[in-house]
Amino acid sequence: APSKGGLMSIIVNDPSNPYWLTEGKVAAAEAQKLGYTATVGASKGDTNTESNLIDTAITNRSVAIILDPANASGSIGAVKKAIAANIPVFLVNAEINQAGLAKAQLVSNNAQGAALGAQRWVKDVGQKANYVELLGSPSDNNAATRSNGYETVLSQYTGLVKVGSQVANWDRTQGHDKMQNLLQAHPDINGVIAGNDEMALGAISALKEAGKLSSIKVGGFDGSPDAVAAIKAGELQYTVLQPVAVFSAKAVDEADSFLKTGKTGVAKEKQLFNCVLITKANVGDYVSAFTLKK
Amino acid sequence: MSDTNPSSGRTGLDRLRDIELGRLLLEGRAFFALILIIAVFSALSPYYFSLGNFLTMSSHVAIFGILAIGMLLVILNGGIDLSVGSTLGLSGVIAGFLMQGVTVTSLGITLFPPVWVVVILTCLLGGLVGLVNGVLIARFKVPAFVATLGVMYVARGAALLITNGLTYNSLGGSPKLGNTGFNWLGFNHLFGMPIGVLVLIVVAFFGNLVLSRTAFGRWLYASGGNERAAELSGVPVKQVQVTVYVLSGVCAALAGLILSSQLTSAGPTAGLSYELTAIAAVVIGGAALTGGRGNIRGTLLGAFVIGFLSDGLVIIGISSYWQTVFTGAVIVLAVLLNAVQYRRRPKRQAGTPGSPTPALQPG
Amino acid sequence: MSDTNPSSGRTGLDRLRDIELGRLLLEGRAFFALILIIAVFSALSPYYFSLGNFLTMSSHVAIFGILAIGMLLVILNGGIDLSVGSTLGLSGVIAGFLMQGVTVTSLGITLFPPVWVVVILTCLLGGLVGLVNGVLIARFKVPAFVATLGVMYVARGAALLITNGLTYNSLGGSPKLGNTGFNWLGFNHLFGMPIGVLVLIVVAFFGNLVLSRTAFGRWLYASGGNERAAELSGVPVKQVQVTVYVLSGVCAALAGLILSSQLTSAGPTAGLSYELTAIAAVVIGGAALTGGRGNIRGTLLGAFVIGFLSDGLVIIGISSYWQTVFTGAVIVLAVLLNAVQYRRRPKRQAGTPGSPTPALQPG
Amino acid sequence: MSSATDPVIAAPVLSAFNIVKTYGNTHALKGVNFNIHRGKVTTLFGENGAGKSTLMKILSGVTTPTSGEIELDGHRIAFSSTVDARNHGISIIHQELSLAPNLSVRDNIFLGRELHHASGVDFAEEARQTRALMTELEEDIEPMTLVEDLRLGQQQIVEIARALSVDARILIMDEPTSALSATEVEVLFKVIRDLTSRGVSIVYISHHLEEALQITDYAVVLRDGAITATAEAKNIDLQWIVQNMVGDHFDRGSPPTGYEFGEIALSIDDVCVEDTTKSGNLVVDHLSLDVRAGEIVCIYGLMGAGRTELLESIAGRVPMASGRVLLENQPLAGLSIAGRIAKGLVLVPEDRQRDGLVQTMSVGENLSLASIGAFIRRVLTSRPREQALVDASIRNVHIKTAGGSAPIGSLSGGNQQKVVIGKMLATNPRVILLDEPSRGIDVGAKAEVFRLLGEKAAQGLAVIYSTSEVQECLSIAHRIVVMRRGRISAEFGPDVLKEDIMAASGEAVVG
Ligand SMILES: Nc1ncnc2c1ncn2[C@@H]1O[C@H](COP(=O)(O)OP(=O)(O)OP(=O)(O)O)[C@@H](O)[C@H]1O
Ligand SMILES: Nc1ncnc2c1ncn2[C@@H]1O[C@H](COP(=O)(O)OP(=O)(O)OP(=O)(O)O)[C@@H](O)[C@H]1O
Ligand SMILES: O[C@@H]1[C@H](O)[C@H](O)CO[C@H]1O
Ligand SMILES: [Mg+2]
Ligand SMILES: [Mg+2]
Repeated sequence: APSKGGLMSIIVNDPSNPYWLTEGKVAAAEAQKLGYTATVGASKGDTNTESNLIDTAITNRSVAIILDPANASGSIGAVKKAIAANIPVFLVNAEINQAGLAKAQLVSNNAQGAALGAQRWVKDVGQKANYVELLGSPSDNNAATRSNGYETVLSQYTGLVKVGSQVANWDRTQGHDKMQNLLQAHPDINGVIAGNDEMALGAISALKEAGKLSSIKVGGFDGSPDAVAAIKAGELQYTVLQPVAVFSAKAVDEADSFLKTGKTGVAKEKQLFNCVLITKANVGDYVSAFTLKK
Repeated sequence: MSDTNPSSGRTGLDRLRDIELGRLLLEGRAFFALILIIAVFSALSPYYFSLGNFLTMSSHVAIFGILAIGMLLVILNGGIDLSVGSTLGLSGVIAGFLMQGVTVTSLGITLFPPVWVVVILTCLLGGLVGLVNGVLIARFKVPAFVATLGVMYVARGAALLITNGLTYNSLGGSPKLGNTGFNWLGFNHLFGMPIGVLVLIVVAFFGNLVLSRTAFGRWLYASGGNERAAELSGVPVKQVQVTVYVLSGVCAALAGLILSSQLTSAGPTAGLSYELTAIAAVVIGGAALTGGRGNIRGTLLGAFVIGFLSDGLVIIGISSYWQTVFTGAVIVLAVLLNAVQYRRRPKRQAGTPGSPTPALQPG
Repeated sequence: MSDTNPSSGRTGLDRLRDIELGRLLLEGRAFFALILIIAVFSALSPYYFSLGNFLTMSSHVAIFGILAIGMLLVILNGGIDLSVGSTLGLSGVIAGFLMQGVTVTSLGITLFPPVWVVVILTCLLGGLVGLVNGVLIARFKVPAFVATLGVMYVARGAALLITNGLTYNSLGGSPKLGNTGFNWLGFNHLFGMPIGVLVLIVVAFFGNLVLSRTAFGRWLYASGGNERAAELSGVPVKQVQVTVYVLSGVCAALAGLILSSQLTSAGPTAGLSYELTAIAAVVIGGAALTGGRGNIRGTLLGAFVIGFLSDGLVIIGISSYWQTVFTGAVIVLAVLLNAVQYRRRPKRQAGTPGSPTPALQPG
Repeated sequence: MSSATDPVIAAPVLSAFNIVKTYGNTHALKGVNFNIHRGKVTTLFGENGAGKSTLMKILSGVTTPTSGEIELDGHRIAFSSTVDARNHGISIIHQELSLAPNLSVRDNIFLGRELHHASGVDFAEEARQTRALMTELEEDIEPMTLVEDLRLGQQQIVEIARALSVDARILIMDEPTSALSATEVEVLFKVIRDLTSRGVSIVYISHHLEEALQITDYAVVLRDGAITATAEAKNIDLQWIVQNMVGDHFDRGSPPTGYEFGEIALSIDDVCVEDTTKSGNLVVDHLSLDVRAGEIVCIYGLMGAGRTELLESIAGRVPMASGRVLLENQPLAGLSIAGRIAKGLVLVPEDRQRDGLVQTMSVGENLSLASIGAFIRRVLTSRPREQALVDASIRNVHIKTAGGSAPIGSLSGGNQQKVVIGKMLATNPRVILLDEPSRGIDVGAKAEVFRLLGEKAAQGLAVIYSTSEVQECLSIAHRIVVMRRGRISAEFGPDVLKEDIMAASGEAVVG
């Protein structure tokens, strides 16, 4: 039976990645806490599936849509469609390339996070090293933002030479295989910097297999539970926690506020949430998935 | 032409009635599955059973339905086309590229082709991809599975290279440039129907006409049923083979156009793995992967079964994991039901399946 | 019986020599493609041509090679198995699940099965998935493409449901629990070879033995070549059919075990679309999708061609888009070469294709 | 023996000169001169593999000759395709049925040469013409019936109808009657006479020599890719044909004697088999039959008498509705085909291409397929043992082949049939069932097959074979059983008259 508040449709990318899984779970829990029913759909990165899910949300008379857009450009049409049906849309995690459509866009500050990670990475690896980079899916703006952020920091050190980079599509298996290939071409590297934790973890298993994990340091991004475990085990140097649990809940709160008052309660549409570094030092504060004790 | 000769003997008439009945039962079964799906979801959700939702779901079905009709032609020929998903993506990208304006560097000007030109060029491109498939298969004897698998990768790679992985966004055109109207295709309704659905209806209508009323249709069924016999009868089997892949490519391009106009954007990864859904629709619709059997009506039913099921699962809010499980189960179950039907009447195994000769279809 | 009857005439001997030569040329061709790939990339990158790199690339090939050997059995039977990628993912997940310890709630204890038990249970699971495929296909006459497509979705959904989308991470076990050794499978070397490669060699060796020297192998070739004739000759065609799918499932499970031990983690999306690569390897290796023709040696060559190419592209640092294009092009080209070969000698079309009959293979 | 110099021949409508056709190392035709006589029936006789079909394929545009020339009405011509030949008025009924099973009779007849009217294909006119053709051929087949729903004989009628519908000047019939009943053959002959009276020239090919002689005007004998004799039919007899075909006198054989039959090897007891298309209809209707070791029984019947169903149900291929079968007193119920083979009961199926041979395997692998157990050591096959078994089979059934590893497709039809028989004999059976073992094979091969069966029977094998040729009942069978509508309508000894057998089968005596 539909609850008083109505239905909130939450659309995430692909819940087979723990990051998006958490995003959906947290948002759904928050919505239920506030008296809504919630469904979590998955676009799996396909804009057509996403568009169909929006249609379904319209059919289902959703009161609001919480959306992790599949594509910065490609998701604009779907957002417009929801708005045309008078359903407010709140974007989380990724942005779209057009302002003024969504009521709010809540994303992690990827540039800040990347800078944070890169600075830490230099501390771990040192200022003179050969290194390689693993990149996320090119269709995701975050991939480029993080890579640029890394570049901005690391290029300041003349002793740091990027000898190779590969797209591993945010994926662990690809991270593993591409790392192995990179190792063949560049056996002399000292560091790996990855666009997310999954790829970093893939790289770690390849390094372990090659017996080189002790001499090559790896940095990640996301703050996933697996990455935290790897930090504890001393295999991963650090990860950059994206406050996905925070902004997912916040997006629902803003939606709730908008439905009740007509205002999100936040002045700006685009809200950046700063990332937090997790290292061996503060790993104990990690209390649940993507959540660090304050 | 589908009525029997009144002067013919009893046995002839009886057999025809038998066939007719078998066919109706079988299609009735796919139809029954569809009714069941509608009934179940209507009971589970107050929003499922409404004209609005049916139109929305139909516009989702349109994409797969158009792909599936192209796929049906290929499957009738005894082939398979794994490249349709990629062709869909590539077509959308090409349409997006053209809508952004083509800069002719030598003249230093940028041309903005009007929408109808974009549509035609995109369909031509789809046909071209199909032609590559067709030539590889008919002339170079590369097995269809392999040729279209290779083309699938190449077309996807091409789409990625053209856009450099990015998505074209402003497909709306501008009145100043005289190239508006693209989004109209995806957003508007005619006679209360989404344009995509209308395109599906038109494609299905002409597809059915071609299959049941033209020499080409007969040639297609014949070369799928017994290629050697068709060839000995003077059927240009190679041309038929090439043509079905070209048509499948054009259908994929059409689907790509509709999809990108619906989304008002065109990305290089659109249509990933849609070929599997299209094949599933054709097979649920009673066509045989061995060729020669199948028809448009069944294929449409198959597409609606898949589309109405997956949208229904979303509407009732089932988890995406379970959606995956259900999709697989329905594909197997739908075909299993057909199989059970065949088992009971093994002699007719070849006879009934969905799609008797084109002549038995209502024109 | 591969040598000729000494009393037979010249023509007979000539023909046999011809066949032998044709076969060598053909396999020589796939082999040649491999050599070409190695030569080109060695020229382009100083790192490609080294024992270390070959071993690394071989360990990547191992996953696809093992899948491809299972796929070969299915294809020899005239079938296809689209579910292997999902089965690989599901197997990894099950292995991961077992390694985490199984809590028996009624007893309130958690059991940690040793690695060998995990390996066996996982292979059993893979076999079970294959059994479902086999029964659907052999008993319920569901076309292989459809049955395995459905099972592909169901198995993937099951893997997602089991892990709830998460990835099992700590597969290392602990000495305390007596279940260490899992990572050893993926990490260690024996006789200088990665374990994955050794497993591939063992699977290939036994696969070849089964195909060329056992009754089952003969039955498989016969039922793939002409099921009705095989059945009337006393071949238990249904059992053979079920068995190939079971074996394919077991191969997928083995590949899943190796992959997750290499990654020291098991996620539910592992193996997505690997079935296409496996099929491509089998076909590049000269097997016919119509059944009855193909062998292990060719399939291995096919797997190496694909693996050495894609790793080479990565090593020389080509963009991932171009990698996609090249993969597609090589699939088509490799098979095109075979096709050209057939065309030049149309009479031999039936005779030579890569994979003569088992009796012609060296044991 | 160039036909151009033959005095009886005047103004051929088509002449072929020095036609050579080679397939790799096979010389199918070695310089053949062949004439088609205007308004006459020219019959081509020859053993399996003599090159008859190859010659006809060349004359009808299916294949091109390696060398040689064709003249049509005195003009040099070369056909580029079957359509080209058809446009020149040449139509052919292929030896192998070439119909699309998934299409209707009408669609098959007009496939590739559709009748058009303003708004596309004129289906009504096509159906009308189809009906007219069926009336001419006296068959009750609806134009819209799917070809796959027809029995083999009816399919052959459709094939004939299609060739007739072309209004050809030259009509080539390559074994048009192999699946026809006697009545249907009679109708066909009537049609042929009608056609020749209208000036149509016919080329006729058949292994039913006597039957063919009834319709022949000119006989041409082809042997080993060369013409060995031509003559006017009125001047020759069966003996002449056979002699020219096989080169020497041959004997159809006689029932083997000089030994006592053994115990009852196969006992068929009250067996019923249902028609798979119409439930309730019995194709085999409470049939009982005992066969002793060493005995040869021939089952004669018309098309559709139920012989195939009877034999296939005994072999375990199709289920029995009721009744039981005992092999050496042991019931077979519940045993699979493989189980029955292991117990010593084997079937040589009717359609060797579809049910007998694995085309992707070599001659040797086909021969050894049913007896793999015999050359397994522990778990692996033993090559020397398999080689020995294959060599022995090739010797025993006299297969002409380059060796065990030759592709099966390299053998002629008769030799392929011997491979199927050899495969089943290699299992050392107690009872062998052969469904029309002589279908489509030449007299020489037939004689060899029957001689072989006679030898095996003398060693204690029980042999049951079915045939549609009366003459073949009167060769080696000790007993002739006539089947009619699923029942045994009569049993005869070897000395019976042909006419009695045919009368019992319900067949009008032809000629
Ligand atoms: N496509 C082919 N490829 C190779 N050899 C062939 C081919 N067609 C025919 N032959 C060979 O040519 C010879 C003549 O065959 P053909 O079919 O003309 O004989 P036929 O007289 O029609 O025999 P049958 O009475 O069995 O029909 C045979 O040795 C046959 O094996
Ligand atoms: N394809 C078919 N469609 C419909 N009925 C068939 C078909 N094949 C056989 N029958 C029916 O099955 C019965 C037995 O036919 P079948 O041809 O097997 O007998 P047969 O004595 O073995 O004749 P033959 O072997 O000469 O064809 C007949 O009633 C026939 O009409
Ligand atoms: O920000 C997210 C996470 O990094 C995830 O791991 C992959 O997709 C990105 O968009
Ligand atoms: Mg012939
Ligand atoms: Mg029969």
